[in-house]
Amino acid sequence: MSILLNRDSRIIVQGITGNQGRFHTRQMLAYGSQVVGGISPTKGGQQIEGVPVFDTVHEAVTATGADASIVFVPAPFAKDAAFEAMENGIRLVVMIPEHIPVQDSIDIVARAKALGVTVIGPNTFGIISPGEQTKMGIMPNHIYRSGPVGVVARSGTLSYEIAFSLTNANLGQSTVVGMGGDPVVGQTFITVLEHFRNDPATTCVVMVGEIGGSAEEEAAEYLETLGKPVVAYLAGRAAPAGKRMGHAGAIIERGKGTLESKEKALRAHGAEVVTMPWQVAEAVRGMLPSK
Amino acid sequence: MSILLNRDSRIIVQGITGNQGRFHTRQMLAYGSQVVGGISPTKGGQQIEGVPVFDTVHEAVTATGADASIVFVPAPFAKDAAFEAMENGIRLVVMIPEHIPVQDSIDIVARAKALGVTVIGPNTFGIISPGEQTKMGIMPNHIYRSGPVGVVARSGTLSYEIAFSLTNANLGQSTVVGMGGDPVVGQTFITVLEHFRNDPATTCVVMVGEIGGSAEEEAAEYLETLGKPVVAYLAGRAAPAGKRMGHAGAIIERGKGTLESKEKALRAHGAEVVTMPWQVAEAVRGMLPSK
Amino acid sequence: MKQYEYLAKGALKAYGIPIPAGQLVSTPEEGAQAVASLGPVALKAQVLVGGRGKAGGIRFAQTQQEGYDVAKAMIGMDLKGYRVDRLYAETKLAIERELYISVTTDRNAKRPLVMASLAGGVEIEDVADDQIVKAYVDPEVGVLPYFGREVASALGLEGTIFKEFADLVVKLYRIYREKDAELVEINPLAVVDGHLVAADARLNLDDSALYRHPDTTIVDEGSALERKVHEIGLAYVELDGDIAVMANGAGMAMATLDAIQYFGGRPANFLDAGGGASVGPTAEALDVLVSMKPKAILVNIFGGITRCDDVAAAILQVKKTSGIPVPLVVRLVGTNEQEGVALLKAAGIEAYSEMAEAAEQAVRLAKEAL
Amino acid sequence: MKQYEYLAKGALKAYGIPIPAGQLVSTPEEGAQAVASLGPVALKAQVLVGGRGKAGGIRFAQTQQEGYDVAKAMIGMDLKGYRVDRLYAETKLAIERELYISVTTDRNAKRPLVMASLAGGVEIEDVADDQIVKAYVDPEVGVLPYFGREVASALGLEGTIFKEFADLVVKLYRIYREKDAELVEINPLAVVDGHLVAADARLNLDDSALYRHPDTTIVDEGSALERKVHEIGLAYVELDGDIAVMANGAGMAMATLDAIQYFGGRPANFLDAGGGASVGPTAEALDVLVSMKPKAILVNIFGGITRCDDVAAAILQVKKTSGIPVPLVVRLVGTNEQEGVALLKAAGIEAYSEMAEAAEQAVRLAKEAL
Repeated sequence: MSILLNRDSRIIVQGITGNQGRFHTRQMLAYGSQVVGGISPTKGGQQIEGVPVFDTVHEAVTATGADASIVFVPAPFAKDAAFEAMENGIRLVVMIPEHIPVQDSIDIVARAKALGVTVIGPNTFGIISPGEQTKMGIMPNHIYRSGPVGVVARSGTLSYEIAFSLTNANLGQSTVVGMGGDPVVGQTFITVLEHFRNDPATTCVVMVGEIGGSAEEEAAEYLETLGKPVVAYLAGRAAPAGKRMGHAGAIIERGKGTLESKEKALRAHGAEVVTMPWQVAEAVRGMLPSK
Repeated sequence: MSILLNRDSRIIVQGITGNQGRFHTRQMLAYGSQVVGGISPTKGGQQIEGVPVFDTVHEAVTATGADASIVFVPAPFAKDAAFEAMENGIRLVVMIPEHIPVQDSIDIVARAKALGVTVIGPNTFGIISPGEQTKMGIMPNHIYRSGPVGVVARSGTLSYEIAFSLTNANLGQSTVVGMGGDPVVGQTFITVLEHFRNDPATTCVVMVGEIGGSAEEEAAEYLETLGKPVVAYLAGRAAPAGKRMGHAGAIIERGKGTLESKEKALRAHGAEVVTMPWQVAEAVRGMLPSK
Repeated sequence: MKQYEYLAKGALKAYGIPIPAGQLVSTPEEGAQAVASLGPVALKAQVLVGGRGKAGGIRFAQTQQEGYDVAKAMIGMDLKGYRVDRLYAETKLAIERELYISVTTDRNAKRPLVMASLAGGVEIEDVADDQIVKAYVDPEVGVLPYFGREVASALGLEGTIFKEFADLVVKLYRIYREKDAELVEINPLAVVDGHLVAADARLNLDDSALYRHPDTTIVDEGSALERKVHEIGLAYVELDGDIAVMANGAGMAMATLDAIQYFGGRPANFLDAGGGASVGPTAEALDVLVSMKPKAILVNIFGGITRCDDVAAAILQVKKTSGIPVPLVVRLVGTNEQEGVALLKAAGIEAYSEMAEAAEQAVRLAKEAL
Repeated sequence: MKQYEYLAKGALKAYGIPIPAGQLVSTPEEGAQAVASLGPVALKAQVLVGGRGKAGGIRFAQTQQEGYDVAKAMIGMDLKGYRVDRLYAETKLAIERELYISVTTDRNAKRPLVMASLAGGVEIEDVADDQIVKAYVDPEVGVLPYFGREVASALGLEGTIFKEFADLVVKLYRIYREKDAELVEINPLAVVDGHLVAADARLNLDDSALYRHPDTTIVDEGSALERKVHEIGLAYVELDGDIAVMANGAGMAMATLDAIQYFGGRPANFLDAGGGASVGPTAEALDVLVSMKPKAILVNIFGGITRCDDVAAAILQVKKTSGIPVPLVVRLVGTNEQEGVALLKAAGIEAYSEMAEAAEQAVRLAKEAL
């Protein structure tokens, strides 16, 4: 009924005593997430929103059997937090912070690969599995509903827009994954699509991309293997070359990363590419078997 | 008929154009080793002792299908050479140089573990499989003969002494492995004994140890699993505490690494411990089935 | 953040990579002085544009008088829209060959990438793929000397140049890694007198890592307005249209520009008000948009962390204090939508719930304003 | 190579680890001056022996006169066989608690090991295992801050001390790694005024890595003879017996000592002439042995790389130039054995082929020499 995250996932929150950590712990609990512990050095023994706080991930994992972690610490401490999670057996790490140095992300991603850890982000809104009533992230709870559409996005608010339009059109989601807006992130479209391929609850996938890099082009060929219909919407048609559009990763550099190249590649491998976000829901409806 | 090294091993020599590299390439070829290439940057295209020289391991492996490498470069360049071998697919690396910084050895050994590479040394005389007529190392060719005795040693000349006494007593060797005299080396007695355990050609094992560390103590328990008789001789009975006896690793520190502790542990798990090198051959003879 | 050539070369030098003798020139007098101390020089405009040579940004001077004249002609000139404030004077090189070398981050491989070519001196994008050696770095290993030798070998280099090149790869990677660079490039990497010299250099730093490098010279080539909004801490890019745009989230902001274009309008800017900005910064950002004197303003908010009533409050605050003398279109949905819409309505502003409708209306109003 | 306490503390300080105020004292006057500038001080003998405090190597001075008197008493004193040349004067600390922390290389695990304990102030060998926290470092990851926090947490530390301790682990590992240390230890790691201070420190460096650290202060606590042989580049350890020994290879040299002991003799030294030493150094080493005026000399060679004729030539050279006025026993087998044996025989020296016989004969001759 979901990918990567399900109702059995036992979640800890690194940086639980910060404003963001505390607020989103409350939101996650409200949504149904099984938040079993929080980390905040020298604050072990406290409770935040009823969740026990530990000094270290090691203590938290020992005490709670946690297997997933969401990281809210400031960017300069994010690499440390990610390694702490990974070296202590956490196998799903969601990295919320933005402005993490790229060299740190390179290190995190390389280590994750060596250890077989799934890293979502950095600079992501997280991951939510509506049918399992669980999430690790900062997305608003009310815009999702359970259903057959898998969503994988590079941007946050834009994916909310699209998820909400799907929900309003009665097109619920299996899992929504934010890959993150940074140049180097844990996932690629392909790695997430592979999960959707193996998820029987997902019958159709929405890709939300943008200018910069070539993640969409790389993924295009995989669509043939996916075996499920794909609707793609990419943002940045009006963006000039050489300018960073908010996301560190959203930049057309040296002629690479243009929307044209991405849309062309996706279309060539069978995706239905729409040009405006409000066209996504309609396109998805056309792909689902009518009941 | 051997462990780790056999007649099919395709060997390259890193640092082949140096005095030591050149001399021992000749010796290895004379013994029968299949030396297929040598490495010496900017000297690619030359021939040394009839062996083609390459600028890089990458080129050598591509051209020759080499799977084993012996390193003769000076100690400050040894880490680089070891990594070059390992990252290019070499799976058996013999590190001859002494005085390699311990931090470099730590890095080499950690990487070897990650990649599944067998590192012999550093500060070793190498490995020789008389029955296969092949060797990677600096040991004299004439003192070995083919037979059923596996030898694993921490020191070079002392192991020659013992191997030669075995040979003179008509007790040939399957493979002789020098672990190396440094504090951090690629092998432990246990890892080598595991290979001897699985080698049908080896019916009895000689361990040549010395003071320092606790490699012998760690190995003692494994002797129960080995399932083959073991003769152990350890050097350093007369060595005072706190002094480094030539080998960087041969030092009794803070009460650890004494001969008494090692011999006691080995005896407790069934090894026949002799106190002088000339007693080894006699003890081995007593263990082999009389023909 | 891109660094000027002279800063990039300073970094190379600090890591032991040979660069030509050179000095900064900010006045014609310094142009003459540069020739006096360096001999015949190349005078290179210190601006962050590609193809600088072809655009007239590199000239030569043999004599002190020429140094004065060329510097006088170049300082203050416009190069592809950028004003030239400084020149970098460098000993003229007798170049035998031009190679190429760079270290950058490969986004798909998620690791560092060393690129090298014997075809230096032109933009690497214009070099055929089969003339480029690409070598990915395992970040758990880094770049050891053998890695440099492998690149030198793949290029077919020999002798002294082989060794110098291999050594240079190690140093360039250290710069990339230790300075948190996005790109460090030497192009051309010249062979002069049988030795390698970095004839030109680029160094782009990771903005997110600047906190680790407090001594970095901050280079912001943006417009005055861009710099101002960057100081508020928001992402902002100036465009050439007439509809000012504010949205929350980078993707939403891009999509909003796309929507304006879709309906035939021209966006004036990219502005990401952030995923959870509060009243203050939102009002500040809106103030900037008003100051641009656009034909219309479009505010597109999907309230997730951002609360719609906060956005409404920010709009009303700007309306009250500075005034909003141009047509304003607001799209407001999500968290606390009802409260936000009600606040606006009470002030006579009708909020849209559909992004498409709001974008279309903004384009219509901008056209009417002509 | 062990570093004196004051050098170890200098390293700690350079990495931002708090140490007490202190200064070197080489004269009684400087002892007085130390009290003048630091107030009441501990005066600590700078020698490389353990249990220095119990042996009288640490004394206190409240006044300048005491500083003078104590320094006078301590400088030149003998401490477990070592002459005290220098003292390190340190502000006397009001210690609340004593912890322990060290980073060393674990030979079996083949990786760095951090050891910590709440039971500081005594030798770590004397602390029960269950009072020691051991944490192995993955060399591919190194020590990130979380690692320090895990050690602090395992010790049960809290608040400020937790944070300071966690931070200190990171710094100590950096010293270990960047200085190529075999051991860096703070014991006791004192709590003073609620903060951590390194009250005593040990730093042992890796001899093999000294080439990477050209600024290192070289400390050789060996005897004059040991230093002399180290300068030839050979491994040498002075022992208290009367039979001088030379062998090739460290293991062979150790075994030769063992053999002498086995037959009831007492070896005077450990000397590894190397696996492939040539005539020159072998002769130099033999010269040293002769200079020790032993009761007998035993040369034990298994020629592998070492050629027996080279060894014979070296022996004959020493015999000819300096003379060998004590009984000499040579055991010579292996590469070029016949040539070597013949050379010796021509000079009237009978070579043994069995190590046991040679050792027994050397012991016999030494006893006869009494």
